Amino acid sequence: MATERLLVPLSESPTVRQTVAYAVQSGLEPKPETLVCHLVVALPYEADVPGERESLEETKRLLERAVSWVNEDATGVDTDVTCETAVLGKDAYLFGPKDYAETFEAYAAEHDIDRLILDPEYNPGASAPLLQPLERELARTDVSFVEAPLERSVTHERFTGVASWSRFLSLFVVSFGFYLILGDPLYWFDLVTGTAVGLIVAFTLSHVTFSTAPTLRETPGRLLRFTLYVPYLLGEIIRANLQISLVILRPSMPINPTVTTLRARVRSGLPLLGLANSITLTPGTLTVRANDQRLVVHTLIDDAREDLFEGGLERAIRFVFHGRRAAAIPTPKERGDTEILAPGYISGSSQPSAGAGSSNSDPPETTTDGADASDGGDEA
Amino acid sequence: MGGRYGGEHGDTYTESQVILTAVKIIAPFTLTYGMFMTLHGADTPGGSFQGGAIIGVTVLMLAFAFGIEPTRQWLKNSVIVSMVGGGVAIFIGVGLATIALGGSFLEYRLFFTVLGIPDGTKWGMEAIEVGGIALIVAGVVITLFFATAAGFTPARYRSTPEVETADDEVLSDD
Amino acid sequence: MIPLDINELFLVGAAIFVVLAIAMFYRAVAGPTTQDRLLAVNVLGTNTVVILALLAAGLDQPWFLDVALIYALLNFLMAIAISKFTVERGGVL
Amino acid sequence: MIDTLYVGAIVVLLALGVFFTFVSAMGVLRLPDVYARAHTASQTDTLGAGLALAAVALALGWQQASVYTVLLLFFVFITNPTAAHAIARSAAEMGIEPWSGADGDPSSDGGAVPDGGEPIDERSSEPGHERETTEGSHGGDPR
Repeated sequence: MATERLLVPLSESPTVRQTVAYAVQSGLEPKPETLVCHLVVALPYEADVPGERESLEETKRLLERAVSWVNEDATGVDTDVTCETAVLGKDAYLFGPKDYAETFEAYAAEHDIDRLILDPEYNPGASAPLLQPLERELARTDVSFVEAPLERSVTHERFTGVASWSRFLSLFVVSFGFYLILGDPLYWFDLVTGTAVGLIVAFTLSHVTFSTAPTLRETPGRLLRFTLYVPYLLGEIIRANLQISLVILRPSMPINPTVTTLRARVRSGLPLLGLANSITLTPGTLTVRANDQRLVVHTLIDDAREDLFEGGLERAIRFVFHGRRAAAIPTPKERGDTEILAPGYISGSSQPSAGAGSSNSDPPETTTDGADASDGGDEA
Repeated sequence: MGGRYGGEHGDTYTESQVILTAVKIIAPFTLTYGMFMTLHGADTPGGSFQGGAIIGVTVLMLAFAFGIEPTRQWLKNSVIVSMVGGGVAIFIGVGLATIALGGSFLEYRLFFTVLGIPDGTKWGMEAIEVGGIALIVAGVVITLFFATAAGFTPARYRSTPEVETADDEVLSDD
Repeated sequence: MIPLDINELFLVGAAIFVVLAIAMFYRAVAGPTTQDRLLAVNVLGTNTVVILALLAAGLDQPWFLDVALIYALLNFLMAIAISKFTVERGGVL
Repeated sequence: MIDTLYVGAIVVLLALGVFFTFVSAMGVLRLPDVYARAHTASQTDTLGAGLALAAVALALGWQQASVYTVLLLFFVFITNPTAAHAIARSAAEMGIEPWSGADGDPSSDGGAVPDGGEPIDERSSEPGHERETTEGSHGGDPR
């Protein structure tokens, strides 16, 4: 009957409250003398975007709330319940599920954690579904973890939440507007059915489309800046297209394909899509992987590679999403966020069991380390 | 539950964020467009068959991007069944209504001549288009897809008994 | 100025696009990898969409555009579906 | 005058569209490996399609159909690079090496790509995976 120590990673999810409640309840079950709840928030790598301080503030608020929840749930219990809070990942870069799992493992080892309680809707800012891969990664570590057995029906409650109204409304407006563009805005039938369709679409997809709720403060500015971005992108596309056309139509076809990585300083989700698709749309560069901020880009000619390393598109994307202040960053080349990969990279990293690639597993390792080191120096 | 890509080397296989986000953005538009086409099936050559197909394809697209199992959880079986069932019910209902009004099956004209609804033909056809065809097509497309996908579900994703039997059949063949 | 019929122009454009699309069949057949074929079929699909749009303008049949939109959607779906399927060999699919 | 300009714009757009699609076709036929082909397939082709669609939209003028054309244009511009990314990613996941230019004739079909069918065979006959699946299915088997 010693001390029971629980690790509860928190995120702004619809089930975070229930997860905390379950953690306290299950922690009290073996009737320990003291129960220590380690409430941690793992911050995804957000680059040096202007909103970072705000997200840190939000994190603190979330932790405060969670502590109050624990105290609430632990009232009238003999056991001595204490809380420890921590923000993880400030000094490390959390990219994929593996990084999260390793961070939790390190924390658990350090604080002698008995169990990890996982929120079934755990989603720390990344837009990709993290839970299943995270579970798989955690299963590989020594940490024993439990997924809080909550009713999944809570997903329906999302629609009534205050935070969801903005998503619901904006998707309704988008859908309704699109419907009227397709149809005739003056015909009453289209207005009625358009409303119905907009409601259906907003109801079914509002939590699918928006991973973060749009806000009145930021979204209009982004849309405006996006309209400025489109002509720039078009210009880039046409310029690069002419370059590549000249190369392809020349009989000797002087191409020099290389695989490069680029650690882009944009948020995951929509900014990443924008950057990856812009890179792909610009001839000569093709995004092969974009799992996290680390893009693997295949470049066809040297000029295109130089353009990519100059980071014009990345800067433009940062301008679109965070305004002009965020756009003024050094080029990826200056930051040391670029790397030309040796041949054999692809089979070496993606197919560990393929045999052919196993001898080549070194280059990606060194690549990551080198980029990490220079990155860290840059931040400090 | 080690993933297939889970060696010591790489990260676990995750869905591509680019594809995921692109699908997220496109989905509302295709769904709206599908419903638009369905509702205007009677007066444009688009037809509600295509409309239903687009609605079904939207769900398929989400399933490809997010993974089959999460989508299956999101879209309950009962929803699909009620889609198809409701579609058939509306189709037959409109048909029988015209018989009840003293005509033959699906004789929309009677909505106008007997009940005096203006544009009766159009509304009758509309009902058939929306309910009868689009719902059925969308439901069948989704059902077929999930049924086919269930046959290939590997053991670790097994959740329901039906899936399990389908799984065994497929695997015992090889 | 020679009187130029825009509709004819679009039909000629559509014809050229058809020829270019046929060239894609070579890649679709020759391979050598699944992805090459998929790529070729994807380009073929994009060309088909353009051909449909050109025909819509050339033959003055605006409803071809509906078909083109659906075709574009299915083309996209096919690309992500097959590329996902080849990677996971039915794993998650 | 305006008419000539209008027709001229359409002709230019259409011609450019045809030109870029031609380049794209040449690229898909000539380039050495799947990644390089994806460059022209996704991008040059997107621009070609975009210009041709713009010509159509211009010709249709201010009516409902041109709205559809513009939608089609946007749709192609979003989906084409995504599809190319999906294809390139699947090629990378299957372990297809990019052609590095070190050997071989660029205009030959295979380039440095190992035999195309090989990765698939390797994957499906990969012992660990095979065992996992069969064990799983028979473990749950009541027989």
